[in-house]
Amino acid sequence: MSMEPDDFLRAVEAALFVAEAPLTPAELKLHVGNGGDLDAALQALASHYAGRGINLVERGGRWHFQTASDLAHILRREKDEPRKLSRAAMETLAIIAYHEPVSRAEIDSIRGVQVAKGTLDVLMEAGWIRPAGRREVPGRPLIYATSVEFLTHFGLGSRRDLPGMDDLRAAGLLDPVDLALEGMGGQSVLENDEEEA
Amino acid sequence: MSMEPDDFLRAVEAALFVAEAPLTPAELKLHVGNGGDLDAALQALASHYAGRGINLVERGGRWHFQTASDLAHILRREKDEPRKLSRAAMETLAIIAYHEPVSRAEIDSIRGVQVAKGTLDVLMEAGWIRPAGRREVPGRPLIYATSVEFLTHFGLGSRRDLPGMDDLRAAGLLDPVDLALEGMGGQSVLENDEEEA
Amino acid sequence: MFSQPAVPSPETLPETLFLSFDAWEGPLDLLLSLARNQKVDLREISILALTEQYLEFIEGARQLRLELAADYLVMAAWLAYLKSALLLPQHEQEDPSPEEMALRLQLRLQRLHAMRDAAARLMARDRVGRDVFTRRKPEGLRLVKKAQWRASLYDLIQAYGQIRARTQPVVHTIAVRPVMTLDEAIQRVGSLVGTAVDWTRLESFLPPDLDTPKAKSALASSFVAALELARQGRLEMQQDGIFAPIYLRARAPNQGSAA
Repeated sequence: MSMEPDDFLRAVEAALFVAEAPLTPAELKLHVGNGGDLDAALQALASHYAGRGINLVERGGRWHFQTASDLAHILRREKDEPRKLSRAAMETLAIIAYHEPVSRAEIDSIRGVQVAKGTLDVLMEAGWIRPAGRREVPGRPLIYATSVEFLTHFGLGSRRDLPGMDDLRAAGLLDPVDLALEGMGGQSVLENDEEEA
Repeated sequence: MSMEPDDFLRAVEAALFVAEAPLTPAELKLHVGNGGDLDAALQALASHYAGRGINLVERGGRWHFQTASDLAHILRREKDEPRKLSRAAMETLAIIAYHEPVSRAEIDSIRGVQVAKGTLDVLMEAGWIRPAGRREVPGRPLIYATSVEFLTHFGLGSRRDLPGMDDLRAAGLLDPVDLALEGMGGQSVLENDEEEA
Repeated sequence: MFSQPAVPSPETLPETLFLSFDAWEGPLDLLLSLARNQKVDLREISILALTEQYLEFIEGARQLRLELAADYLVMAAWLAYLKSALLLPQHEQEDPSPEEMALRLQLRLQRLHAMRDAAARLMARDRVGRDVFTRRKPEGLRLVKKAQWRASLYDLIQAYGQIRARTQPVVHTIAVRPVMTLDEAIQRVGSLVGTAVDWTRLESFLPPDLDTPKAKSALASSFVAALELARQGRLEMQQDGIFAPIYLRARAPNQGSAA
């Protein structure tokens, strides 16, 4: 089968393995010297590695090892990680749920705080909101609405199941007493709502 | 012929190639799944790469690719030279490795001199030793042991591969002096023939 | 059984010894260096000869006025004692016996030597980053954490409640206070004074059964109304002193203003 690799080929193999970036044959020679036919060694290595989990490839005259393209999925493994929504995201979601469809500017004006771009992204990523067209006003802003997943996640039959203002008041949820405790004073105009961690 | 085992082996090969640190079989499985016999794949890969410019090695239960040692001269760069250890640090490391877990007082008693605070720090910083609990004797001194990184760095599959380990143990040279004296019955003190090599 | 790493040759050793004490990691280390110059297995070393060498060496260092760390001197004292104990005839069994002490020293030297040798062999191994190399820039296996966003319905409505609570325009509702307007009072006092031919107290012109706030307002308004009506010449007012009751009566067409 495959012959025992000679030392020159082994040197080329090792040099390519440790290299920080793809190497030209000239750069390779600085390492491995002239003790063999470099082109032949590269070809031999490329064919040796063809079909393996690692391939030796040439791109624009530079050589490097890379994983076989069909194995990309094992290099990135996804893992679910439970995370809690930030307060900014929670509020934005609530506004969309109660007022949909609603534009970003409208969300801002209801919240009294500018919503950061990332907040809508997070809600979109969570699958709870969706773009719902554009408002036919100057600038034609995107408007957002909640999704079916939103209803499912929150156990709502429909948006009408959301408690109304009277319910909120009765539950003491409109009570401004606790606002000071919520750190309202520290809120800047454009809040920094980078999701934690 | 079935492609399945081949793809599994290729996946293991690729995962080990891109990994930033040596991997345990359990870590590997997180990426390559259970679609094949991992131990068999690792053995097959290790033997495939034996004699090549790159070798697959196991150190302390973790696997990684590294270049063949005879190619050091073409791959070594000025800045690769690891920090030179002081004699005190080298001896302390050896004492910990061959005796672990071991307290500072025990290290001192072998060396006949107090180990400087900085010496243990240097070894700890290199990642080669780690605190391994406390000895349940008066004063409850910290005890030290070597780490997986130690095995990796020095190319040891396990502590059993420490050079001369078996000879030292057989010669009783890893036993404390008191224990050795006891073994000699405390008698015939100048007759060395009781202490066998 | 131990490989012998390069040892200073006997010719160069004395010079090296005197040059620096930093070359030794303590007296045991110095003893080991001297012992290895005996060029025999450490198990067959002559502790007596070693002791003499050490004492000689320390004496030499003292003559050169080298700074000697205390533990070198402690070792010298101990070895001097050991030497005499080994040479003198033993009267009775001392504990520990000089032989045992010598053996202990020998065992310690063996152990130190074993570890020194082991350290050298360890350092000579193929070390990662010096002799063997791993990839310098591995792509890394990525564990992509996919966020599973969590929020409860309570979180949602609470958030909404808070927004509403903090953005609701703050309305200051001013309570409608019970007052008698001046016009009302002028009309009432004006119509009633016509029936009062004689002096009548101001309070008598107030509507009956008023609650306190309204009564005060009515009193004040009626007083101002009385002043206005007096100015118009329609009634006369009289008060005997400060805080005394105020009296009103309709003004006769031929009379002048009241005092």
